[in-house]
Amino acid sequence: MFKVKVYVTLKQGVLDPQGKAVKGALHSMDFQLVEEVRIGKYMELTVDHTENVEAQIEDMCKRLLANPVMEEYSYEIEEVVGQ
Amino acid sequence: MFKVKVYVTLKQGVLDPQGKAVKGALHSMDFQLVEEVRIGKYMELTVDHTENVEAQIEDMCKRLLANPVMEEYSYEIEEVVGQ
Amino acid sequence: MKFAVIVFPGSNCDIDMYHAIQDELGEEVSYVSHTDTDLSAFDGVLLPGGFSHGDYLRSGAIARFAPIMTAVKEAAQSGKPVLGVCNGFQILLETGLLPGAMKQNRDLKFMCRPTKLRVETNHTMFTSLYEVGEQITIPIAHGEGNYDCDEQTLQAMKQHNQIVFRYVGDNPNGSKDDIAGVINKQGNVLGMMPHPERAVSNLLGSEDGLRLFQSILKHWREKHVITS
Amino acid sequence: MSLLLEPNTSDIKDQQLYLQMGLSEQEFLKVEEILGRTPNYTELGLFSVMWSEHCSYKTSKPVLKKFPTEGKRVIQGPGEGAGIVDIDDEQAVVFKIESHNHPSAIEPYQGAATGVGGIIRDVFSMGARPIALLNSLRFGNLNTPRGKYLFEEVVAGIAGYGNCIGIPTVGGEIQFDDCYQGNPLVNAMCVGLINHEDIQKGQAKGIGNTVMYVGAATGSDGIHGATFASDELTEESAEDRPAVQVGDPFMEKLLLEACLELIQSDALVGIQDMGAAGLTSSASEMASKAGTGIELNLDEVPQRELNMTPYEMMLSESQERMLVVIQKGREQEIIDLFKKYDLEAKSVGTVTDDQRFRLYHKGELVADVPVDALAEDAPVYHLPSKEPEMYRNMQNMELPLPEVTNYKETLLNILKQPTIASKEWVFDQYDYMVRTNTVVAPGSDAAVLRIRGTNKALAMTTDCNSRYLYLDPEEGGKIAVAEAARNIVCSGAEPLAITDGINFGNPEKPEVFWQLEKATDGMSEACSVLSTPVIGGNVSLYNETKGKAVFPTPVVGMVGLVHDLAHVTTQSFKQAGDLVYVIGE
Ligand SMILES: Nc1ncnc2c1ncn2[C@@H]1O[C@H](COP(=O)(O)OP(=O)(O)O)[C@@H](O)[C@H]1O
Repeated sequence: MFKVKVYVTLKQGVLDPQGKAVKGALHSMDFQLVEEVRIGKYMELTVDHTENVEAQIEDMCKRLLANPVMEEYSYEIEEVVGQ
Repeated sequence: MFKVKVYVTLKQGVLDPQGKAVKGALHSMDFQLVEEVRIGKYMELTVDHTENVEAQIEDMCKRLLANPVMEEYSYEIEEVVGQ
Repeated sequence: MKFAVIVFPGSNCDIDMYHAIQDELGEEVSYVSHTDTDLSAFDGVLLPGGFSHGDYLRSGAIARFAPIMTAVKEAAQSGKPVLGVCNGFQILLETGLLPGAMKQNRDLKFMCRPTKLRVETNHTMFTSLYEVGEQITIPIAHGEGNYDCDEQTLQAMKQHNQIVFRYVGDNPNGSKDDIAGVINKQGNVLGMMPHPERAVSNLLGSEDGLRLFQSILKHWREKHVITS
Repeated sequence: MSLLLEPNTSDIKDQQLYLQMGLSEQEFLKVEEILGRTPNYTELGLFSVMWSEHCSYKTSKPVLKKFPTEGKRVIQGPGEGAGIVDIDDEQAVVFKIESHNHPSAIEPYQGAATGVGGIIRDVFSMGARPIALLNSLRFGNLNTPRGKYLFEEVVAGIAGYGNCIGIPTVGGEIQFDDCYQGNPLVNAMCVGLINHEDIQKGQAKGIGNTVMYVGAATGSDGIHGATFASDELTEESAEDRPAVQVGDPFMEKLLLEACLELIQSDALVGIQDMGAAGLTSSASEMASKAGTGIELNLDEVPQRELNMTPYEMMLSESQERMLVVIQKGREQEIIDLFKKYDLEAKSVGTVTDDQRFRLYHKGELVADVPVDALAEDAPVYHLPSKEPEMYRNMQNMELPLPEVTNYKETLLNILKQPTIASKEWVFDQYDYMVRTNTVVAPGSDAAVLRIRGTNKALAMTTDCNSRYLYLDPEEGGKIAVAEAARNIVCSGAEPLAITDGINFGNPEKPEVFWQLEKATDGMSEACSVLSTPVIGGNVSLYNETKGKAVFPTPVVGMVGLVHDLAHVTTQSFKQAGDLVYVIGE
């Protein structure tokens, strides 16, 4: 089994309305130290053992998990040992 | 400056309709190897240098970034050197 | 003329679209399931609004992989009119039949209200019965209608007259360049956030949307009906 | 695993575990008497939820009995999922209101959303197509961060669920007052349309028939929700909860469409949604109403988590689930029907002839109780009532007449009150147009929806000014009904009937019980005079924080029939020069 962590973020330069709202909220709570907030998705996938896990994850990200028009992705694959 | 990565996930036992839908979609795309999907949030904060960064981040998570009734959080703080 | 209304799990404006065609336009219309694979019997394809697959992950992201989408692409390639409204527009973006992508509304809230649109071109099969620059009232109802694309795409769209509708006055959702609806280069695939099918009768507040459907019909008649 | 940790019968007695579950000493003794033995942990769970105020109406039954419930158009009064009223042409309107106050105080978005989801299931489980949603909301001070947060999130939750499932939210009302600061009220109402021939009942008839489970899998969310809703909110409430219920409107949309197809099948015997007290209440009520018994094999119940115990499964309030009874031998048809909608239908039990409620788990009988004991035989209390001193004092008070010196300023100040101000910020977030039947949108007196294919329409509204009820519950109760009726009439409709959402404080306090009695007296009188019977409703008591009750808030949801679309009238002035009249005293 693998545990895969996928991070999807908006591309640099794409305005992030949610991030802006959270930054505003943090400032109004007196967390002035926050300069910028960008909000993305974090996905945890539990995946069966297969040969070409990485290629398949890459494929999932490209086709479904991220929208290449405005998002970027990265991932980490961890092998889960035993049970 | 610090770069802070915050991960927010649903607590154990809380239904994740998004994760369920994404798993279904991955299966129908023939990614049968996916056993489970849980979807959370990933936030990147750029934060000014201050003494007690960690305490403040903890505070932000507890009060705003995560909803303690249903979510859990974790974070990593990285110091950004130079520019 | 025969229209298909594509029904995805979670579509909920399918009925509105169906009745707009049947009751107000007076043409033939059928529901077609997302699992079907053939649209050859239809002259026009309508992707309705709603929350396909709950809009989970991103609106339109999962619907895009439905079996019917291959047939939708074929219909688009063959020059048939394809109209995506709201969630239908989002699906067309995810599919790549139209350029750009959709983000959450600027104020992060769902909004439902009548909006004023300006018709930017009437050189399309969807807008020929409107005047250029005409202002029409069509309602919106969406949480993710904040249209975005890169600068290059925007310039190209402007150059090819692909921006069909813009919001007038207050831009409700923060969309780039006030864009409310765009068309593909070939001129037969239109995506728009406002709901013309909700504006086909004065009983419900406006009938400004009806001419959009009438334009499609007119174009089809000119092409297909041989008058003697 | 957790089975082993479950308390046994001597733990239950020695540690008085029933008290934590909301059963009193006497109630526990009564359970022992019914069973002729001490209940095991699972059985105790069944009794504790079914005998909670939320499910049994044990303290409110005596007052609710006074409501007029009959009328020549009433097809189904209180007792089923929702009431039904005839609107001619073999059509009927189905509606009900439901509270989700406590869940919304803990997690406002999901609490409100699942409240909407629950009331929608009540309506489509009658066989009706839901056509509209309304709500009635109460919050504390908008100028506090908590008040603002609750308000924004509740509205977003209502919007999130209704918009996604594609049922227009067409009206409601909102009031702000400090008394709701710790205990907001969130009531949701659903209106549906049905043909007479399609009306369903939630009954488990026909010995040997199959009980099937459809919809979402069961998780450990919302366990003991009904008990929780029947107690005061405390500081610990947040941590108490095992897992917050999360709504999945997409799943419910599929379930709705599938169930509306199912009701056309003659294999269907009965259908009920799993609302409060989930599997326990749906199964036991269906059997009790039909005079039968039910046997469930819990191993067949779809489960979202590993190692769930019978107790957890029976008390879970996971959303988007229904229980249906099917003619024996026709299960496969039903499985295939649901499969079309990507849903699973699973046989989980059988209708029996011995009026027992039996649960099996891993081959063992884990609960065996008389079914009526859970549903019909729940205790009923006639609580003491006492006129509050404050009320008596007020009756002797001189009426203070406010003096207005600057009319413009006073007017502007009134309009600035959040309770009075425009609610556009709220209904802008609701898709009030979807399905294109909304003839009068939010912003007028009542919402009006046309009935496609006819010249008729339905008008609907929710109303209740709880300040009046606080000052005089009886007069205030009348006023609430009368206001709703005025809104319906002003929209061009004939008032048909009401559903009521009773939201009060702790009824064990004689002053609160007195409010409850008086308010329902007033409502009953107004309903009789106006010929608008009560066809269903909901009771939410124990709305208190730190020992202080909310104002008595019996929300009235009224539906009216517009006989001709030409009668539809809206609130706004139409053109300059028109004459303005004031009618009434
Ligand atoms: N929570 C709500 N949801 C939807 N519509 C609402 C809500 N609150 C108020 N409205 C709408 O706003 C309008 C004005 O409401 P309200 O201020 O209660 O007026 P009134 O006192 O005349 O009933 C009504 O059309 C009502 O349906």
